[in-house]
Amino acid sequence: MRKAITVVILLGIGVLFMLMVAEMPLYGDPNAPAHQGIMQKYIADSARDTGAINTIAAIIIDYRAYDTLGEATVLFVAVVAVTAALYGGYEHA
Amino acid sequence: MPSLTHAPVLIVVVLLLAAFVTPLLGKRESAVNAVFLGAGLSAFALTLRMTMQVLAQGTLSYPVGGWPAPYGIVVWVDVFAAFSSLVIATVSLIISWFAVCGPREVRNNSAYFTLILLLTAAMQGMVMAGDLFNLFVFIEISSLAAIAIIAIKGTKESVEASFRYLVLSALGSGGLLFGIALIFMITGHLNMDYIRATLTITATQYPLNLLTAIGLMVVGFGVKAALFPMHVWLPDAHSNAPTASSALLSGLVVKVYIIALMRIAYLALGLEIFALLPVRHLFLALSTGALLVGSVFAMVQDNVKRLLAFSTVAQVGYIFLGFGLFSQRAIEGGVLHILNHAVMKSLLFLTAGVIIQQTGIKKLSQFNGLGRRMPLTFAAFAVGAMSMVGIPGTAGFISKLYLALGALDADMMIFAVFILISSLLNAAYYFPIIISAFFGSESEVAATEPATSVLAPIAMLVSMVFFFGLFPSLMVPLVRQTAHLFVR
Amino acid sequence: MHDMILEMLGRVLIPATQLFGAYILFHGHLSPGGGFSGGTIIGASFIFYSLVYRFTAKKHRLKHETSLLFEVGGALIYVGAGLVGILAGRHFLTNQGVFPIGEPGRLWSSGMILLVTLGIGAKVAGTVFKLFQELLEGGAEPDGHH
Amino acid sequence: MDIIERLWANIYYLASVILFIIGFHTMLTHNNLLKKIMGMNIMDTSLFLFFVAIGYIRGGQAPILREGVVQYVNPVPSALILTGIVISVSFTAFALALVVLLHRQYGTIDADKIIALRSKRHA
Repeated sequence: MRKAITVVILLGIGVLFMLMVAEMPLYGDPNAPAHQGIMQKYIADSARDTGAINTIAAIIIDYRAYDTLGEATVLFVAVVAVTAALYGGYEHA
Repeated sequence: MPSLTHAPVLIVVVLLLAAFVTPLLGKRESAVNAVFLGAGLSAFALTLRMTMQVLAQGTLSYPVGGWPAPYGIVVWVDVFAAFSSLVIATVSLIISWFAVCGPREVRNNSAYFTLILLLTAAMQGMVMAGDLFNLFVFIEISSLAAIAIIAIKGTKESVEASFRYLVLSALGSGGLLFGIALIFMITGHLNMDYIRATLTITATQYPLNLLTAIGLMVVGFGVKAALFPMHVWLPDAHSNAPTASSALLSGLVVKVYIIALMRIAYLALGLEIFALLPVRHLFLALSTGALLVGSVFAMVQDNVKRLLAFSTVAQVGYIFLGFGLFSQRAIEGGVLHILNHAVMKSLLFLTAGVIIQQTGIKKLSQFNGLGRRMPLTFAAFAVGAMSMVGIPGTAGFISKLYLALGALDADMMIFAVFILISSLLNAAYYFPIIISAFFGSESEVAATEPATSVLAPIAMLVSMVFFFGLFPSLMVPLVRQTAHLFVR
Repeated sequence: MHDMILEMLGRVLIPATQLFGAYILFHGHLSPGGGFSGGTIIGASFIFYSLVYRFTAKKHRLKHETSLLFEVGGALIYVGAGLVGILAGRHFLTNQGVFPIGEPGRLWSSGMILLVTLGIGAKVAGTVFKLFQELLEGGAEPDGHH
Repeated sequence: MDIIERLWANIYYLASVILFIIGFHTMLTHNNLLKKIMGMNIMDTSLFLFFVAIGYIRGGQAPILREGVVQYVNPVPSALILTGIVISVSFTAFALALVVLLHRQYGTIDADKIIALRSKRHA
């Protein structure tokens, strides 16, 4: 019974997602909205603005460096959390 | 002074720096406590100053890294953000104070305080984020830290509850990230202002994508904010955590996700889209369910912390109800309830923690007569309970009044009735506790009042309950302007 | 326990892995890679080191404090680099105009990006190793270690 | 059939959506806690695939700036994914630590058995 309900729900989500995929902008289309927004400036200016020719590095550590600080913090949380959960803290160190 | 214009990031950075430094201090407890409280205090001072500035000058926008709006990350502090940030800073400071002075429940305070600092930093960053992905990063930090401060207690129940919380929270995060990906796909922007501007053009082209994105986000935030019926993880998680964690989780963490969701609604999607979709009606239906189910389940609990946790489910319903009714006064009530519930639920959890610590009793049925042994603690508990019920003169009354008036404004009398019913249910489970504690038969438990240093933060919260109940006008400018963000 | 083959392999592979990780770290702004990937590779070399010596010889054991220092040091470098921007009268985490950007394409270029990449590398290496260590030792019953 | 053609053109999106549902299903229905964690990872990975697929532009090269390249792919999703991966790693590590703890305390990693053990203790 529970299995049947799960299957029905998942099928429903699947059909919804499939219709959604059919509606999405086509894969690889240069005119898709995702490529019209902020991307052009990053490609054009990142070397001049940041001195990095790896655009991704320029984005993660310059344009969006605040995100990456958060990312480093997530790792820090994970370490503190794992240590705290397994030992109740750093005391064993 | 340069530092004041940098307040929006400095608040987060100060807390993060303290969190990074704390593990280095190791076992030097007084140093750890000093860093912990010092960071909380400075964050509070910065927040206060920033709120004044927002009230005087209007919205602050801070481009991190100096990159202007669509290219860099912008921290966007409007009145709602300033209000939320002030609530977080105030309540978390008092809870931190309790965590330092109160009974020790965690083997290692240094790791515990680090996690609390990280959690507070993430919440501050979340309510001020002006960028969709930046918001997501802070949500993840806070989710992980929130789970960790439950698991740190180390009992079987707390570990199991935190694992269940982790699984559901990860599901919510998945939904959120999917939603963000869909929105990026159809707009090409991450800055909320620019998303809104682009959506006015592309929304008609990709309606199903947008709809799914909104649905995924509502579910994602709903799981994290314990919106009925996605609240199943909350009672176990909140009732098995250490006292200070319970207060933080019920008082602040759950609400921060509501704030984030509402900020996405008016900043990133725009109120036009929000009004077009049946999201409001969904909120109304679910919050009514939360009000009734939370209250009814709270009535049948015998464990005091579980009762408080179920009551949180109901109170989350009040806040969603305010946004669902969507009239000026209803939103003011919902926003005020974020503050009031944070204060009174922290008060209740802290006093409950003190009672459990002093007597070893968790069961309500064994509370009779304890009130005469610990009059101060139980008086504080009674104040929190009265505020929950909505007795005039306490903070809880004000927000419920605004919500009820807002329901009338929106021509939905029925919800005013629901608020009344829920308040009566609250009375039905809070008053018997107090009555039996003070007037019940003599208890055989040898219970004494805790030390004054433990009672001090609790007294602070009690005074805040009365203060916001008697002088609600203090918060009015912030709350009214916040409501104007939604209803123009 | 001492495993000859593992140890000989380790002698060759560990420095090679570390060198490769350092290369990825230092070229983060020039080629695919950066702090997270480079840090993970260096962290993997620490893990390999632990596996080779199997936690037996106490003198070979990397201390918990060491990985903690890596962690915190990396994070502090990041926040510090951000605060330099504020002290210079600009915004938090400003690169352009605060740090010397240099000529794009050279190794010593891109100012803050290189500095922060190194910080992240240290942090991630510390994290990866510490997570491994905690999960491995936490799995056994606490034997009153240290 | 237009819809089939569009689905075929968007096959990477479709694949990631299917992976998402598989992960979702694994996470909710499996009793083994480790399988739940695997489901979590499948779900996250599907989102990474989705993001990277959004960023692709036909004929585009990796966004390392150099002479003679006309079209680069969109670097933004790749940058975001890095964050996503790190978050996923952190969640997985913490979840594994909790499983270690649960195994130490209950002696099993089966969710049903844990619940049964817990209710027996309460009774």
